[in-house]
Amino acid sequence: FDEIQTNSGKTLEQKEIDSWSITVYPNGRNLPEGSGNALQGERIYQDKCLMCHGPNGEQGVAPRLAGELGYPEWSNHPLLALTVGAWPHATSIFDYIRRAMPHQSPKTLSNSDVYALTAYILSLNDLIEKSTEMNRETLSNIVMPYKTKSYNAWEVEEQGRLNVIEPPQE
Amino acid sequence: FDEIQTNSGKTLEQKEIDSWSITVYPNGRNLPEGSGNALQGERIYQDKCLMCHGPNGEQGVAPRLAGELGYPEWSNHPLLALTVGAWPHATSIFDYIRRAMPHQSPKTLSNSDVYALTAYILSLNDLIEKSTEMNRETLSNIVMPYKTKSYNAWEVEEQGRLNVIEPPQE
Amino acid sequence: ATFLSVLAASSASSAAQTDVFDDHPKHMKIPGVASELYGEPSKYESHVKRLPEHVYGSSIITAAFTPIDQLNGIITPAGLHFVVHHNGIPDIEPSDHEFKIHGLVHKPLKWSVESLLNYPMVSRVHFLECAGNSGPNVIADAPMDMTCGQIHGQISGSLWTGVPLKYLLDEVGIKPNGKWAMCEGADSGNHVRNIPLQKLYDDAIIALYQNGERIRPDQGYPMRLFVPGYEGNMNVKWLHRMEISDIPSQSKDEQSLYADITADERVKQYSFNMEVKSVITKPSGKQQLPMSGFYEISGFAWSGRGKVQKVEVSADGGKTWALAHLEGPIMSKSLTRFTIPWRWNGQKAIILSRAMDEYGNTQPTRQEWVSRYARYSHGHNNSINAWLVSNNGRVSNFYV
Amino acid sequence: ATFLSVLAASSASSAAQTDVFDDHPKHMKIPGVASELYGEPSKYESHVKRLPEHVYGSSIITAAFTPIDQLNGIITPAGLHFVVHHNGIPDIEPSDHEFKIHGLVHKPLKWSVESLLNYPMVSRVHFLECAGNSGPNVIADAPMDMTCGQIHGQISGSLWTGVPLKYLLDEVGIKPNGKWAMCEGADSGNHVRNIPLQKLYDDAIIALYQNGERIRPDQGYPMRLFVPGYEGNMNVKWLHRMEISDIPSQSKDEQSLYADITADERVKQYSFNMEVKSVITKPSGKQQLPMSGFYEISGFAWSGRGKVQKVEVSADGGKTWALAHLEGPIMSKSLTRFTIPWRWNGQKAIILSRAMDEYGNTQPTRQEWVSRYARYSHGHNNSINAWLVSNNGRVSNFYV
Ligand code: HEC
Ligand code: HEC
Ligand SMILES: [Ca+2]
Ligand SMILES: [Ca+2]
Ligand SMILES: [Ca+2]
Ligand SMILES: [Ca+2]
Ligand SMILES: [Ca+2]
Ligand SMILES: [Ca+2]
Ligand SMILES: [Co+2]
Ligand SMILES: [Co+2]
Repeated sequence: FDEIQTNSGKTLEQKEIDSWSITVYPNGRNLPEGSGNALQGERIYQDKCLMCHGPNGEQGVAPRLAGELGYPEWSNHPLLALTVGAWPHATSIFDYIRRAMPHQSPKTLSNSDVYALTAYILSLNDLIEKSTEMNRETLSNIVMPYKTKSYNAWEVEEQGRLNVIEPPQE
Repeated sequence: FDEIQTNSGKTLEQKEIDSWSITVYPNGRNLPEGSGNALQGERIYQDKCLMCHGPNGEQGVAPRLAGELGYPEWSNHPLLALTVGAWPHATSIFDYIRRAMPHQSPKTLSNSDVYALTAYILSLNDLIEKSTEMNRETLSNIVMPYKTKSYNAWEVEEQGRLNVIEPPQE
Repeated sequence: ATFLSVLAASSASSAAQTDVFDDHPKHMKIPGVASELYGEPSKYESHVKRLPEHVYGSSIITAAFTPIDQLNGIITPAGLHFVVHHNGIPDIEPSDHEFKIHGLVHKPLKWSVESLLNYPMVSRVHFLECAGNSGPNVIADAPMDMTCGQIHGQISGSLWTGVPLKYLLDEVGIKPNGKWAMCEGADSGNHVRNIPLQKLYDDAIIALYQNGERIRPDQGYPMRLFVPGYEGNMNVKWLHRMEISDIPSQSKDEQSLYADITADERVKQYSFNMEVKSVITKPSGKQQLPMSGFYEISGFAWSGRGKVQKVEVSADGGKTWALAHLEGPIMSKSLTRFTIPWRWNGQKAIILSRAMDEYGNTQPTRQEWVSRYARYSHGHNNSINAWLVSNNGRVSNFYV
Repeated sequence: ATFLSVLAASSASSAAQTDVFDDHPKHMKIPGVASELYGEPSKYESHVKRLPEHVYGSSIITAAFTPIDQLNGIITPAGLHFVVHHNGIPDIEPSDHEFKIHGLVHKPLKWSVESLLNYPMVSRVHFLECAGNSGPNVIADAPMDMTCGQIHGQISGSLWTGVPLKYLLDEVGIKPNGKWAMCEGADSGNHVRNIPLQKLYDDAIIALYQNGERIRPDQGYPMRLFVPGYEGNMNVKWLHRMEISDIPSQSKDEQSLYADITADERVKQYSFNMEVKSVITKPSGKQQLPMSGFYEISGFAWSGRGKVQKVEVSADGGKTWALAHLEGPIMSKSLTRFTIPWRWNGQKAIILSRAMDEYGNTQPTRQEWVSRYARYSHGHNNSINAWLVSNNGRVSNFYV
């Protein structure tokens, strides 16, 4: 009988890694080629998003894409008190639309479509002009207004440790 | 908050007890009125039991009602190595037939039918004559051949205690 | 508007899809389905079912074993708990069922299901094992090529929750000569087992819940007796009546089916405890090791008398033994999972397990066990089990 | 011959029935039915179902709560385990699924489902709680009249069995700057949560079995991540990929839905632990005590940080407290059932429970909790819960 040291994993080739690697990081790592602006995004939005997210990213049944935190005038649903306008990271908008939207037919948008939709949402939040091109470079430079108002409880409150409080003595 | 002492049981009247009390004890306690002999039993048996238990209580698909312990010539099924002939208590035959047989239509026999069928099974095992009447009195006096070859492991091996071996010290 | 209404329109959406998703399977592109209100296993696991057995060719007596080789852990899903029914599963409306205690008591009483549901309860993880479990391995002269579930599948583990009998016995008040309880079910055969009051006072419960939910019809709905560590047949399902007595009533099952016949053909009645035992579920009968290399040997041990103390495993037919890891919590009269890492070198190997309980009880060898009982007697087999791994990785039942 | 063939003939049997069976119900006279190969609950319990919730009116997002007021013990049957799916339940053929680790590792690797099933496993009883559980009680200004399951039913308990992540992380070899794992599901939204490697090395598993059987599609079949004590959303279902990184990827759910908004409107991200909490399930909202008298107060407590140390119960609105009995086994990051006997005098009563974990953490009052967060923020509510028993025995949700 042996110590436990497993070894049945099979090599994962770089080609495979590339085909699965859709996750974008807040420093812009892994953002793909492509680009788009809010004017282009607005047209796609009206075609594929407005039915759920509402005009200008508000008043839909789906989450609010614009505005500030807090109940909007038209709803007192706690989930609609939240808004993409308060997301700390702009890259997360791109990442999420690419993998998950439109809700009922995800992964059907081109990378440039996703840049354009991200640009549109940023413009709805008055963060960029409608004509500003979003791409790998420009998107990673966007600083979201709630960035400075967000904090990482794992690091701040837990000091990046599993247990801040020492386990009691037996 | 209180100690646990429950008290929501409702009184069970004697009349109700009587209506549920079908259990017969090996000393004859609770055997009902009625009587029957093996000649009568044989007729009922042929009508209602033979199809499963076979002629003379053997060679059916259902348990053997006669003979000694051990594989019979006609089967090597371990359940058919057992036999009512080796039951330590005759009252158990009455008790079981009354509550559970015939298998597919239990509780359809009169008490006298059950006495007669019990008499028939006893006669198949050469324990009584075909004409001997079984009733409350006579049935409780039957001594089964395996009575002396049976023992109660709870009393003999466990000394009537939950744990013969003392629990180990912590 | 709900999304239901826009679904049709939107599925005719753009096809200008980017290359990166080409290799992604369909299930990552099409939204999944909604949850069921009472969920079910995957359709890809539909082979994991109880294993039905036929007894006397009866369509009324039904038995079905747990496929323990397909499972892991120490809990059996209720839907796969082994069952043995001598008179089928009755359909009992809770309002049509009462629990009654009479006989040698001061106040005969009855309780509705509803009222017991408001009673104080305990929850305990316990195994339940049929006295006939593992019978094939003592009956058959040569090992039969069957799965672990087919041979040893009359064992299951559950969290049982219910009312301790002691409260109800105190409520009726037992007379001094009361020693036994005749426990009767409300099935069509009025199944009866006699149980010493000592046991009922110790740790028996009227079980109302299994694994969190109300017990199911095939486990005794609306209530069953649970006597931890005792043979399965004593855990009377559909329990409706207890008659307190000075002597046992000597029920049908106590005469033969659940008595053991000794080597000298004596009828050993009332051996209640399921003794210490263990079985390796992985790898086990009819399984196939894909290639030589690192594996985990895994199984469970239990004892009707208390906690499992240790389990040893041999991979060389019993020449050398190593202590297995016991996966906690180690609970009294409960399945206890054991595991041990093993490197299979691609050669013939014979794997065995043997357990010891907290009282020092151990498992006999098959030979020892068989010498004690009549050749056809097969209840309470707790002897050591073995599996043969052939050099092509085929696993089969084996006698050491 | 089997009995099937004689059934028809024999049911035309004698009618000379003895009087003693007159009062016996039908189910004691007619043989019952055979066992199902995969059993189901009683039809008389068909009201015990998951409680569905609608989110954004989406037919794809599905949530359904556990009816914890109808259950007992500390295990939830898999069929009633609460669920929250942002993209529905995908239909995944095991042969169509691999688990992959890449990123800051020495050897990127992948495993088939089959190969992980042969890996060493552990089995642990743990709770799983949605961060949004008990939300209604902080969102609503006045207590809503709902059942315990409707308010607090996003908590369930199971035995989870699977492969410790640490073996797989050691197999790939983590590079020195690897600190986080981006964990991705194979659902249509590729759900992502980022988790510190410390946690994955500590006690995380790739869960392959729940309550003994293979996990079901609605729990992540063929595999899910299980991070004991962490908020439900992090236990990524249908897990197919981990990318080891120096920083978290900041996924959608980490931006808003599973972040808490503080009273001063800061976005508190990455608060993983579900803190110590307790809830009385019996009696609870919308139940009815039939009459004054003896009852058991019963519920469960848990802490995402470790074991439950003690639970206190008050029946006078919090003026006096008594220590409840903890029904063992008391396991780390597991539901722990507590009970306490109670005599209800038929007058208005307010019952509360409060738990402390082994680290001394306690539950805040509702008022304390609400003061910390923005009015609409409702994740991670672990404040003390209360039920009002009116003088006619009606139980309802209450704020102290
Ligand atoms: C059929 C309805 C529907 C359509 C069409 C739709 N969405 Fe969504 N969207 C949703 C729902 C529902 C959510 C919330 C998902 C969740 O909580 O997991 C969501 C979430 C989002 C979010 C994240 C918001 C948050 O706070 O969680 C973004 C960004 C978004 N959608 C963008 C888009 C874009 C861009 C499109 C069009 C390309 C689109 N959506 C089309 C329903 C829809
Ligand atoms: C349709 C088949 C069938 C019929 C008809 C039937 N039996 Fe049985 N009998 C069985 C089966 C099956 C068992 C075993 C029951 C069990 O194991 O729980 C049995 C068991 C018994 C036993 C107990 C034997 C033992 O060792 O367990 C007796 C005694 C008995 N039957 C007597 C009778 C009598 C008397 C009749 C007719 C009035 C009868 N049976 C009709 C099938 C039948
Ligand atoms: Ca269904
Ligand atoms: Ca009725
Ligand atoms: Ca036997
Ligand atoms: Ca079915
Ligand atoms: Ca496929
Ligand atoms: Ca929140
Ligand atoms: Co068959
Ligand atoms: Co609805």
